[in-house]
Amino acid sequence: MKKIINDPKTVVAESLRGLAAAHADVLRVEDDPAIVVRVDAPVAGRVAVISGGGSGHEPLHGGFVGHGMLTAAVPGAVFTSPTPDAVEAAVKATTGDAGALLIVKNYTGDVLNFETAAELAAAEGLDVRSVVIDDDVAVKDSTYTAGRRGVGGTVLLEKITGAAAERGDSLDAVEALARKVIGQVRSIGAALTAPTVPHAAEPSFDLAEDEIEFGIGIHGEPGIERTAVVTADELVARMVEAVVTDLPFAEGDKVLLFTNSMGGTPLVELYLAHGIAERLLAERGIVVERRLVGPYITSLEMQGMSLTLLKLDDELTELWDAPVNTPALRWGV
Amino acid sequence: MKKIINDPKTVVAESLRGLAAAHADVLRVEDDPAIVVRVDAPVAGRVAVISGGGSGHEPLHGGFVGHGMLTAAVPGAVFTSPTPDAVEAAVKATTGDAGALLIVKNYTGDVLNFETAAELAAAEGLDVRSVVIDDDVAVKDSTYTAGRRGVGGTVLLEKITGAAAERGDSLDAVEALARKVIGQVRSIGAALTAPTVPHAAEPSFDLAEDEIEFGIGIHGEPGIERTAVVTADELVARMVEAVVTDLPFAEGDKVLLFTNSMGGTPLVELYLAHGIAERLLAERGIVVERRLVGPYITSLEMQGMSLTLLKLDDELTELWDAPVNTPALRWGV
Amino acid sequence: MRGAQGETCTAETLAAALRAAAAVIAEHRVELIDLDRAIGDADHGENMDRGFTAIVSALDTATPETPAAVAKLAATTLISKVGGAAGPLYGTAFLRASAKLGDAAEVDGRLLVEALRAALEGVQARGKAVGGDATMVDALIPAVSAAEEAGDAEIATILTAAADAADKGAESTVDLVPRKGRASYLGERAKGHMDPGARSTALLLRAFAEAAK
Amino acid sequence: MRGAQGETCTAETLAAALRAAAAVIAEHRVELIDLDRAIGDADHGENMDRGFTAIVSALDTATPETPAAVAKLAATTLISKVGGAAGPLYGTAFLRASAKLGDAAEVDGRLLVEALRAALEGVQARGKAVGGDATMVDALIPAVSAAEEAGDAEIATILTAAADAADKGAESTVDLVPRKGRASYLGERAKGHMDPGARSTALLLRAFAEAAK
Ligand SMILES: Nc1ncnc2c1ncn2[C@@H]1O[C@H](COP(=O)(O)OP(=O)(O)O)[C@@H](O)[C@H]1O
Ligand SMILES: Nc1ncnc2c1ncn2[C@@H]1O[C@H](COP(=O)(O)OP(=O)(O)O)[C@@H](O)[C@H]1O
Ligand SMILES: [Mg+2]
Ligand SMILES: [Mg+2]
Ligand SMILES: [Mg+2]
Ligand SMILES: [Mg+2]
Repeated sequence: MKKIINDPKTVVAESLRGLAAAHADVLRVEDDPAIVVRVDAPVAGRVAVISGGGSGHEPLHGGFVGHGMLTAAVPGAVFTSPTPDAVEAAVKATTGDAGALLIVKNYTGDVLNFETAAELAAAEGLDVRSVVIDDDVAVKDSTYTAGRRGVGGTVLLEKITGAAAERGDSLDAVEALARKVIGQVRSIGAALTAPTVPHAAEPSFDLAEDEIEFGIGIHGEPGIERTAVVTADELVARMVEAVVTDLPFAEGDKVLLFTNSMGGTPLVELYLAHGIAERLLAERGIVVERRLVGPYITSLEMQGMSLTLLKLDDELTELWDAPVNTPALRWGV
Repeated sequence: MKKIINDPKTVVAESLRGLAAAHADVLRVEDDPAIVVRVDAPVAGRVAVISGGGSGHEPLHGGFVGHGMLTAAVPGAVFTSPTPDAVEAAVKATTGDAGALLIVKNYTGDVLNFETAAELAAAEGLDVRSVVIDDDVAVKDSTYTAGRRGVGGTVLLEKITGAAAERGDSLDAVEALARKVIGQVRSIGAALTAPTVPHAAEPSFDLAEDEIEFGIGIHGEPGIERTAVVTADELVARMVEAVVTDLPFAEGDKVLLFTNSMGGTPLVELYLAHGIAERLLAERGIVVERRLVGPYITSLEMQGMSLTLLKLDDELTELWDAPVNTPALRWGV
Repeated sequence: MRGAQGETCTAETLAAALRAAAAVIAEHRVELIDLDRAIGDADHGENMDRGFTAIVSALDTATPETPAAVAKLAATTLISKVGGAAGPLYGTAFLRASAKLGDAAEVDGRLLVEALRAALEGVQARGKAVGGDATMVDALIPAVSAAEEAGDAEIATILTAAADAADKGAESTVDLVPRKGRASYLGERAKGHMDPGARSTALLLRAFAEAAK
Repeated sequence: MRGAQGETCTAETLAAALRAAAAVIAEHRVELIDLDRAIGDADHGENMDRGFTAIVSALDTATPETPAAVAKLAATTLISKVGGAAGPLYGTAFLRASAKLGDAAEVDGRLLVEALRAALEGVQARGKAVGGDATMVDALIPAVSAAEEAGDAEIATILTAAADAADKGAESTVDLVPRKGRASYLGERAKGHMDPGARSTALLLRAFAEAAK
């Protein structure tokens, strides 16, 4: 697998340099440990909203730092959650009296490292809360397992909590809002190809020319089922069914539909899939009130897509529509 | 090659349905012939800025339709320029007394089809001008050949002329501005993998695991040279050299640097490459005043990148900064 | 394109020849895509197939009364359905041929040759390619010359001579460095590959020749 | 980990054992990546290598005076350099072991066994995995039991018993359906693959055992 890199060990650091150069009006990058911080952080009187995780999912999370979304992002090595000291550095760089909310995707590594960081920050007298997002319906939930993964819903969660923080909500309020979003967002993914991590010689899994992986995560893990290639109609129908029946979403529900590319899927295909999802939801009487289409939470060059549905109410819609100014999401400013 | 499609023959039409559903606030799609039109077109007293070409380069062009950029886009079949009647339909749907500017990428097919459309529209009494963009330095220019290709510069040209039209510039002024931009924008591309068109069974070219194509276009044509895989530092240095020496760009020049993904390149790599380009330009004393980083003119799932440099002056910078509200580029609104 | 007397071409026989050509193009769709993939953008076979399939549909619903009208229907269909370089170029070829055919109900060999010459001139006027640029023109130039040399012969003989020459012309593009069309971007690297448009021109002429037998 | 008397472990011998472990991890980096690729995210070898390389660097610049201080240095280095699941889990293991070692300048077999038990308890406290979940715990549980059974033996004997048991424990994960860590997402599909963390635990214990000989 070919990559535009110099050395697998410096990929993340070098990439952050490019991010900083490209978006100096919105964010800055601090080194050692590497963190991405809103250019105007700490913002007095505002809750800091911080997320992070392994790199390779760009624009998540660094591309969502800025006005109205994340206060800071903590990038780990590719597909490896960041260490507690990096998370702690992000907390310290951005957190004032209003406190901080840590958005943690539900992976053992992320949970453990953020947990430690939260303890360290609390020990320094900072008011830090954590929420864990686990929206992937591919994984059956159970108290005996690692549980569901955090995937596409993370993008929506970061936007909505960021907007709440921006308007001045208290940490209690932002945390409660986050839990509400987590309670009503569901996702599913499918892959046509596997990603290759820079330090590995080979793709993360092998798929034949006539196979797809259904129910994949964002780290090149194989999915829950390997099936034959199907038409876009069939694939999207299966994905919609999986997501809708899980929460479940019901007739008359207002939703945000997020059609996400895993990175390597051409936009012409992604919009095609989005159109199918819109039609299938309309057939079920589910009302798509907002949509997001594009590569927002990716898995390197993986071809594939995910669908995320978030049940909306007036508050969530208003927060979704609120101004945002980040490298990857920008409106209203 | 696997794709999220139903049938190669309906890919473009189905994809446009998804585009329309996703961005109904900004644009509408008209059928038969298929065109993408600003939701509020025709805009009285404003020059219509229209572009188009083969599909498979998304978000170009349909993703750039909206306030402050394209008035209409005309999508052809994948990698096939649209027919004159489609272009004519777009002109008719959007053009009033202020006239229309057609932005044509320099490919034989695009030039011929847009030329015919312009004649047809002129015969109906509409004031239609055409400009042909040919910014790809990989191809040596000559009056005896098809000439240089239109590539990354097209995105910048569409933004800047769209902004001029939006502020009410006359057709003469918009056309002159377009020629100015074309005169001072240069690009180069490189590919790590080839795209596969939906109707073809195989990738457009074969590259070994240790090879890249330098000087590629956006249609899966092989490039001007096949070379061994190099580091990102070397690749970007070669690209910067090719672009800078062509115009040439000189010490002290203010520029817009556009680091573009060909579609399948992960953002983590693209930002890494962008960071290198920023450094190399700084070393040459070329001042990067604006930047655009992302997949904006793509070649389906091709992995690779292109670099585009546009020489800026106050007018161009102001027009670049002007508000834009399209699916793919949005700021200031 | 055997007419009632076996020596002229009517609206009906031209329409039949176009249907036959559509079948040949469909059969060679993948071959043309592959030729175009090597040095272009892998769509020539798809483009031509879309165009000729549309011509067949158009002929199913309309019944143009003169050979010129049939040629014009082919021209407008190609122009409005194909796109790319091939659409306007082949479209222009049929348009110019149609103009040359005038309102004749039956076309003899001599008029056919004039129409072929007009088609070539149309392609060159639009595309600005000359012989040796490695385009469809390299199949058309020798084809028209051969047709002219065949002179007053039967239509089938004329077209067979043209098709034979077009085959050789297409073959000749293998060794050329392209100067027009997408292949020109490749320069020397395009050597060793046949131009897809030259190949489709040869295929069309062969289909017409066979239909005329 | 042979001490001056061959029966205890000092700060120096523990540091040497960690250096030996780093070499073993580097050697098995690709193997661990491949194990993780099959059922996880293909980074375990990279993570462990990054962590143990950092431990070696840390030992190059600091000279902790007690075995506990060496273990603590390893713990903090792993926690701050590795990330992922392995960083906090192995970090906690060394941290708990360090706490158990107290300020002893020399560690005998009995104290070593207690430290191993503390490490296991730390991993389970943080990761909530039990035996049979197909994690590093499945290598650690039998290793600690075997070490306890070896009792008052020489350190090398104790660690060899632990390493042998860890090997078997790692092997046992091949047939399990994972319930913790990334492999749990795969359910039944993860069967037939060894857990990468169990394998790295076995590798570390073997490296320690060899260093103690
Ligand atoms: N300027 C030109 N003059 C004549 N023929 C041309 C010219 N440019 C391209 N062609 C012909 O068109 C063919 C390509 O057609 P096609 O693949 O359908 O269109 P595109 O190049 O737009 O993808 C070439 O093989 C060549 O024969
Ligand atoms: N909850 C847990 N308890 C014990 N060990 C675990 C747990 N979760 C994961 N592990 C171990 O961590 C290993 C994976 O480590 P690594 O690949 O470095 O981190 P990540 O899974 O974050 O990519 C697994 O093979 C397993 O042995
Ligand atoms: Mg990991
Ligand atoms: Mg084409
Ligand atoms: Mg072509
Ligand atoms: Mg892992």
